Amino acid sequence: IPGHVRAQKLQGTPLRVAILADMTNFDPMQFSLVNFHLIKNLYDSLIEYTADGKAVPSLATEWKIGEGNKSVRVTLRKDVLFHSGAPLTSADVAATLKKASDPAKGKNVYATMGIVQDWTMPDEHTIVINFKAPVPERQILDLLQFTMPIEAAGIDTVETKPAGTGAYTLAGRAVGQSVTLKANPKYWRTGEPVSPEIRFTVFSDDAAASAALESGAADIIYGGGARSAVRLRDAGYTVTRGPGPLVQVFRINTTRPPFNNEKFRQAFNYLMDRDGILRVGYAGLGEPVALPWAPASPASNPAYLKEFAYNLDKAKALLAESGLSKQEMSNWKLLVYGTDQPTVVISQIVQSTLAEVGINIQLDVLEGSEYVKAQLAGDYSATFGGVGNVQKFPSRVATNSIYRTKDNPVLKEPHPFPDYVAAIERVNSTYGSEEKVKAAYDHLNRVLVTSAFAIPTNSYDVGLIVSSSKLDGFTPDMDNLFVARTIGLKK
Amino acid sequence: MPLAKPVLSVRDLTVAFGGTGKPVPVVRGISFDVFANEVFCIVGESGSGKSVTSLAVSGLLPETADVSGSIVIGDTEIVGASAAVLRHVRSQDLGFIFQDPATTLNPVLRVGRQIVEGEVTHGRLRPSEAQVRAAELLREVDIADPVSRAQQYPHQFSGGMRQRAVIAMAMAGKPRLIIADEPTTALDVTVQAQVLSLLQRRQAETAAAVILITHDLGVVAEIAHRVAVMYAGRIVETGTVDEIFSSPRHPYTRALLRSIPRGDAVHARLDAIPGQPPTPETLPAGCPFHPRCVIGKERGECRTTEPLLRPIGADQQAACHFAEEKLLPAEARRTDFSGPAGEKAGDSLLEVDALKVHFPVRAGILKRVVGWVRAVDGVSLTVRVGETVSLVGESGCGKTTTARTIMGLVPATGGDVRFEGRSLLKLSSSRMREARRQMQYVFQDPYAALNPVLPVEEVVAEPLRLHGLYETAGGAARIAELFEMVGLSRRMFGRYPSEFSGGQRQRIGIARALALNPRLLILDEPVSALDVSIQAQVLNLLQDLQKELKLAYLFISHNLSVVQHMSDRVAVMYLGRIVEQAARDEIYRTPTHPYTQSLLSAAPVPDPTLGRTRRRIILEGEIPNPAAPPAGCTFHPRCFRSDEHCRRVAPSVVSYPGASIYVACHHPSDPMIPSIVREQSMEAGE
Amino acid sequence: MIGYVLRRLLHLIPVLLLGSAAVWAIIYAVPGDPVSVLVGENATAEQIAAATAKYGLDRPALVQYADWLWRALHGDLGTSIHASEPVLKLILERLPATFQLAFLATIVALVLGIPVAIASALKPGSWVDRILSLWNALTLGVPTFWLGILLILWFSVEMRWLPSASTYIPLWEDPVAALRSLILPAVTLGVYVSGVLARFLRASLVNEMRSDYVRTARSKGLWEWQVVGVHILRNALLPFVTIVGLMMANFIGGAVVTEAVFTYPGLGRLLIQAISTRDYPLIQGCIIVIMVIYILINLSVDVFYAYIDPRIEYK
Amino acid sequence: MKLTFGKLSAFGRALLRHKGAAAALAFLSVVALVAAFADFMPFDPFRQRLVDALKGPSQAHWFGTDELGRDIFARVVYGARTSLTTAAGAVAIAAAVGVPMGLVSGFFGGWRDAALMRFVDVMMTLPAILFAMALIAILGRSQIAAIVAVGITGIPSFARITRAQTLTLRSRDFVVAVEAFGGSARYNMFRTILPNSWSPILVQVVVLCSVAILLEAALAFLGVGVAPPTPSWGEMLRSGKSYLHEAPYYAVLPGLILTLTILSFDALGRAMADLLGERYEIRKSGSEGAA
Ligand SMILES: Nc1ncnc2c1ncn2[C@@H]1O[C@H](COP(=O)(O)OP(=O)(O)OP(=O)(O)O)[C@@H](O)[C@H]1O
Ligand SMILES: Nc1ncnc2c1ncn2[C@@H]1O[C@H](COP(=O)(O)OP(=O)(O)OP(=O)(O)O)[C@@H](O)[C@H]1O
Ligand SMILES: [Mg+2]
Ligand SMILES: [Mg+2]
Repeated sequence: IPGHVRAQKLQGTPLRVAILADMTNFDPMQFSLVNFHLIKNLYDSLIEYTADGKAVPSLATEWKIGEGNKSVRVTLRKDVLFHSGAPLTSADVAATLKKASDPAKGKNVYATMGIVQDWTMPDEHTIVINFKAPVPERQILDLLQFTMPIEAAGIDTVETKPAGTGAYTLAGRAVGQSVTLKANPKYWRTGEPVSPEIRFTVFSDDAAASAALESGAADIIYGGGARSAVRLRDAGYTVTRGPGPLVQVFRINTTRPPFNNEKFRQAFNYLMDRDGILRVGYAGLGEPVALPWAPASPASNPAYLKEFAYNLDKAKALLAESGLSKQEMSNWKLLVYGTDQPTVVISQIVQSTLAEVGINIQLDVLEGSEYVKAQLAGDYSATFGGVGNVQKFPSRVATNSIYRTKDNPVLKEPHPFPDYVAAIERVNSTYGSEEKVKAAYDHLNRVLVTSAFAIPTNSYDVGLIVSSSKLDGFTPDMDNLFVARTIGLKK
Repeated sequence: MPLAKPVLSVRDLTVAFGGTGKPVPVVRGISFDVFANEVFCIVGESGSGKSVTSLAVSGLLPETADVSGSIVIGDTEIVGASAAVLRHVRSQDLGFIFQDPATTLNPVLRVGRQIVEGEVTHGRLRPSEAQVRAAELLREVDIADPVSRAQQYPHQFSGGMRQRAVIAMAMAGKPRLIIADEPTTALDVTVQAQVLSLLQRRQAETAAAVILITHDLGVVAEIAHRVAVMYAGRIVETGTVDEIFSSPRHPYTRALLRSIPRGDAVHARLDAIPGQPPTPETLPAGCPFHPRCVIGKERGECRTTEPLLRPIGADQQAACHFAEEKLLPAEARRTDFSGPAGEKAGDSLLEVDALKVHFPVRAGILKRVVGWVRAVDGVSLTVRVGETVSLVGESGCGKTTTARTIMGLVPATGGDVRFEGRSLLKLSSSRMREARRQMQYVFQDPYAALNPVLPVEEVVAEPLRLHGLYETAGGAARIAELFEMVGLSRRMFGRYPSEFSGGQRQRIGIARALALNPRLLILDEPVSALDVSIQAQVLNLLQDLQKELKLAYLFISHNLSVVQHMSDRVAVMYLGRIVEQAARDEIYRTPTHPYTQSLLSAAPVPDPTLGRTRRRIILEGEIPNPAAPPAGCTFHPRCFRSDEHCRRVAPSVVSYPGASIYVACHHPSDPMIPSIVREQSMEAGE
Repeated sequence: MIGYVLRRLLHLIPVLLLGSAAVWAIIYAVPGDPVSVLVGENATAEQIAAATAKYGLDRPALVQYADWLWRALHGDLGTSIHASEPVLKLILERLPATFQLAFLATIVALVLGIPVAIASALKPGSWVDRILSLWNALTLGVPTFWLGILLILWFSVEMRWLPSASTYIPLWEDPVAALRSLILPAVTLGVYVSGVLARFLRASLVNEMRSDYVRTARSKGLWEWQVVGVHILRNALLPFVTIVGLMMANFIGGAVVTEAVFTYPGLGRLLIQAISTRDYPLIQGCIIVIMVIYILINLSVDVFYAYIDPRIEYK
Repeated sequence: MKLTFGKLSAFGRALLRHKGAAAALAFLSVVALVAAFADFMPFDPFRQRLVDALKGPSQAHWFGTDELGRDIFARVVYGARTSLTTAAGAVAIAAAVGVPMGLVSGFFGGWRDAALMRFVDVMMTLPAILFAMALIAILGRSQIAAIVAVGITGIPSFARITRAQTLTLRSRDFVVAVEAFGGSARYNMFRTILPNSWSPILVQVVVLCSVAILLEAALAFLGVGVAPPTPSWGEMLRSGKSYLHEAPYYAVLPGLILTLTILSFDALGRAMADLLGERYEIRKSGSEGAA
């Protein structure tokens, strides 16, 4: 249902949104949890995905993939204005692409830009992007969906001053406390935004945000934890889950013993009590998975979940096959992100499971930046960490450190799993026939469970929305960003 | 007097402290009356129940006290009275003066306000008139500039002024009864003289009855009309002051009088009372004094029956079974004692030469030195082998500092200290350790001088161990020998200092000082913390030891009688300097320096007859701050002989040919002409 | 007096220098750095290097400290790496919240502490004293986080009267909402401190009651309320002022645990966040500010003390 | 009362007669014994049964189970071990460093004293808990780190108390006496002053035990104490706090045991201070506890 149709059933109201961390900048390319709540309200992307992964127009009215999948021709809407009042032109998109391809400024889009050779601007509202090699369609769409035009003039200051076309404009900010957005009066979507103002208030934790919602001090919690969401749902609040979850992955550093032993690693496919992990760690909000894909991903395959169900006997058999002694098997530590309560809990579950098969390990709990640093440097034997982009083109998973095919900080150079590198390559270069594509995906999946350097356990929600039942009109976003423009009071 | 109705009448007063165990009586059935216009003194050794009696009279005892008997002030019964009645009595009829003027005033309230607070509370004074009245009261107690003084806080007053303020406060409501509990014990002799004469004057002016509590028989003789002697919670003897001093009937009173050193018997050994006063918990059966009594010791009656107070003379009463018994003449019981004499002095042992000790005064942002406390400012002394040299002076004049500097405990600022001809000040620390063996120190406070966590045996052995001589000296045998020397038993070895009485501790301190076989003992007020009876024991011990071991003493004291008793030579110190130095008899017979004269005249003499006849010089003011000593002669602001010259020029030391006197004064009285002041006392004493 | 204040202010210098140097040393000893959190987990090596250079973190530690010190001397505490805002601004935004909590907690502590102390000191050893001592021990022994949890359980979860988490609402903007939000943390902190205060005040009251001047006051026939109210209380309250000041000073950075229980946005929490993100300038700034406030409060207390206690003359 | 070796047993008897102290000692002994012999008891603090997660107190699980289905009672028992050993280690460190520091600075004064006082100033101006957090950040989360961090924050209190004690004793006649007999500074500090300072130090040891337990729990509550799955009371309160709605007993029961332990140490400390005639140091060591 188009937004404006639903909007007729809703009434605008200032929205008070509780968030759990302050934003750090307004750059739409610094795509991280800390500005998830802002990006889609200050910026629009070229195209959008529906919840089931279908591409729909946004700032781009049309996109034509060129011959041999080596280019795409994008036509921009003509009635779009930046917040500054300047019209959107292909030059702005070009400037945006230029920033994205700069390693220092491209931030999270930089990796996606890897496929891009160059671009041309045939006219004010058309831009043609050329690729280095033939690229599968889905990968092209991901790029367009990821591209959120920034006004060329504002590119250098975008970190501190938003320069987008979004449904809301920045009205004010109190650092560490709140950000206020006002409806953009010249927004191009008719009937949107529904609500005239959004006020994001930073709460120091889940409990505080829940308390605010329950006491009526907030209308929406965005990005809260699963457990409190479930509790609030039981108490009559609405919980909205988006199509872009993360997948929790047990990451293994295969360069270190005992994980350089393949059988030993493979045993972990069976050692994950995925249901228990999901229930205890995430209050059951999410799905158990054996592959790093969300249901919306084209590579998703539920059969693997059955095949690699929790099974201590199979695990023991593999452990026995590994030829390692108990001593050798126990000689490592599980790195734990102490700041993130769910991973602390699920790490203990794994620890306990391992104890049952005779492997006694210790947890190495690190906080905050210390953990991130270790994780980025691959300085661990094994650790849990969420993987994003699991709803998009499968090879996007390779932007994540453990899945990276080049410069992998954990697995190091040369990549120890050439099969995996090849499988990603094959996915990246297979296009056209649906069967061929499917086969490439299947191959990748098989390689993943065999090499077993990363054992997915479950998907979980980022950007969970818990709201008062009086509100409606939530637009699901492929990346679970917060989209406010359609939200309003039920009439 | 006895015909009038008493202001205070106490009958069978018993006070016991309960606490948790069984109640311990500390005052055991005492009765006395106090009449208007008289000073009634209660004397007795520490712990005899004097303060408890006085607190009971005013109803100020803590709730743990169990009081019975009767106390009537005017027509009001105090025992069991309600709070309202007590408050009324206190506001109308009672004034109280406590021992320590430093703590009896509330530090955060203005003095004036505190003085008139009671009167204002009871509606006798309108708040608007309070200020004027406070100043008036302060003027009555001779405080200069009373108007502005009334606005000051207690810490801005000197000790003597505080006690005057307390007297003003106690007398503000013109009470019929004033209770003064050791009002001058914390003060110097000169200030004590000021305060006592003030008290006497105010008492006469208001015709109040005064109960004065003291342990100083000199003060009693000086001021009392009637006296009660307390021992172990009882009054053992009471009578007029003359009766008590001239014909004491209770053996305790007699012993007490004989145990104080007196100018008239310097060559006699002191007549100490043996043993310790009993504590309320360990009261002996029968007469509580019998274990220490010369007549009662052996008699069965004394051991079994406690004597009651009974009339002996007209006004005199005593609680002794044998009060009528004539005693041996006092002299006969005194073992003859060749006291210190100038003749025996040998080579000089210790020479102190122009010693100076200055302490920095720091102030300002960077704590810079802004001045110096001239604690010792040019002291010269010589102590010869086997002699006793005394250092006397008011509190704060630098006696302790001098002694500690000689010991090397405080660095000297200037001058020299020579021991057996060798300068001690520039010695290396190991040589200093060596030198110290010859020279030992006995401290004033027997409670603070012994390490409380060591058994006494170890306390005495410590110097030996520190010098690694324990084994050489004979180990435990040597310690036992030392114990014996000071009159203690080796059975006491394992005990800790807290298990000993003050006198015993002082003996332990002396034993420790003797451990290294020193030739010189520096005794810093060795007896001033002790009760008179114990004091006499320790003084005797010191004299015996001196004779036996050929010791030289540097004896520090502010008690002139003790000094007179002990010394060969005396040095009088004032504000860091020695103002007069001479052989004992010369200085006591013919004091030359006005300060010495004042000191001697201010000291109370335990002889009421003499007290009434002698003329006293009462010094004005108190000892100045040694950080800012007066210019010229430092004594001039208090001196009755000072003139313009004294104000400008500091006197140098003069010695008199033919006499042993050194004096630093521009106007000394000629030592060759015996001083009138003292001569009188000598006559009266004989 | 002015000299004294100046001297105390001079004392600030070594303490702050020492403190900031120690903090800097600690920062460099602590593993982890602010950049890793900032660049996110998909960052490449170049991105990390770029960010490190951008914040000047690639310079030698001493140079960084000297640079920080130089700027701090000019009133510039630097810019938060994580929030890209001036550190001072971040801190100043938190301070009102911190002061508000400290203020309310102090009031709670005084209201609970003083009467308890007086009631139990009037008759030491009585049953009133024993009961109050027990209460006192409880206030001191119950950890604030447990007490906070119990309060939340009862007032928020069970009775649903008060919010389980607190936010900062300025008292003057909406006193009711502010009090509703603050009352639980203020009580939690205040109860503990009331125990400290009551114990101290009781001890000093009992001590004063034994003083000679009290006996003197009684001997003048004053009413008991005069003796207690005018004589004893005045003396006992003097040292008490210092303790109250110390406690308030401690609230500034030290209410971390209470802030965590009630998720209250105070200075302590800011610092904890800064520590966990290794936001060096922010850590340094918070600590310096906490130290300065602590010292200033103490100084004010001492000056005030000198003002009310006639015996003290600072030169 | 001055504590001497000779009076140690008398002191012990006096403590046992003191009702509060006796009760506190009894409770602490039970906690200590249970902690010491936990290994011989029939429960396992690590054993998970996810199906039994967050079950209330029952016959099988006296204090209920936590989110991983572990027995909370078992974890409380093992938590006692963490708490007590941390406290003991921390107090040992604090005393071992603080006491000599206080002795030296009080005895010699001058620059040594000035340096110490600056150190104490800095420590005092920074809340202990923040200091401990920073230290743990350096050392990494472990029990050793907790011990060191808590121990260091306790140093100033020992240093201050010993210094004050030294200052008063320094000018006492019996100390001067030793000097007069030629005793060295060292001898005086360690053989004369220290043995006379046992009472305040001992009281402070007990006080600091309660502070250390509190601080350790507070650190764990903030998530920087000993690392999971090691049982720790503070950590249980931290986890339990997020299950207040579903499982209130989870935070309440471990908190109760923690509180009783702290109260016992406090009662013991006060009784000892009473008996020894020492001032009970009220300002603890600035842990928020605490504030
Ligand atoms: N409040 C009290 N509780 C228990 N015992 C007390 C109390 N006050 C005094 N005593 C005891 O009563 C006895 C008499 O004490 P009191 O103070 O009357 O002696 P004193 O003659 O005034 O001695 P001093 O010359 O030392 O002042 C002492 O043994 C003392 O220990
Ligand atoms: N360490 C010091 N620093 C500064 N001033 C000092 C020091 N020791 C003593 N004084 C001062 O030196 C002066 C002399 O003190 P000292 O103790 O020698 O007097 P005293 O004659 O022994 O007095 P008392 O009879 O009271 O024992 C006093 O004013 C005292 O305050
Ligand atoms: Mg007395
Ligand atoms: Mg002296």
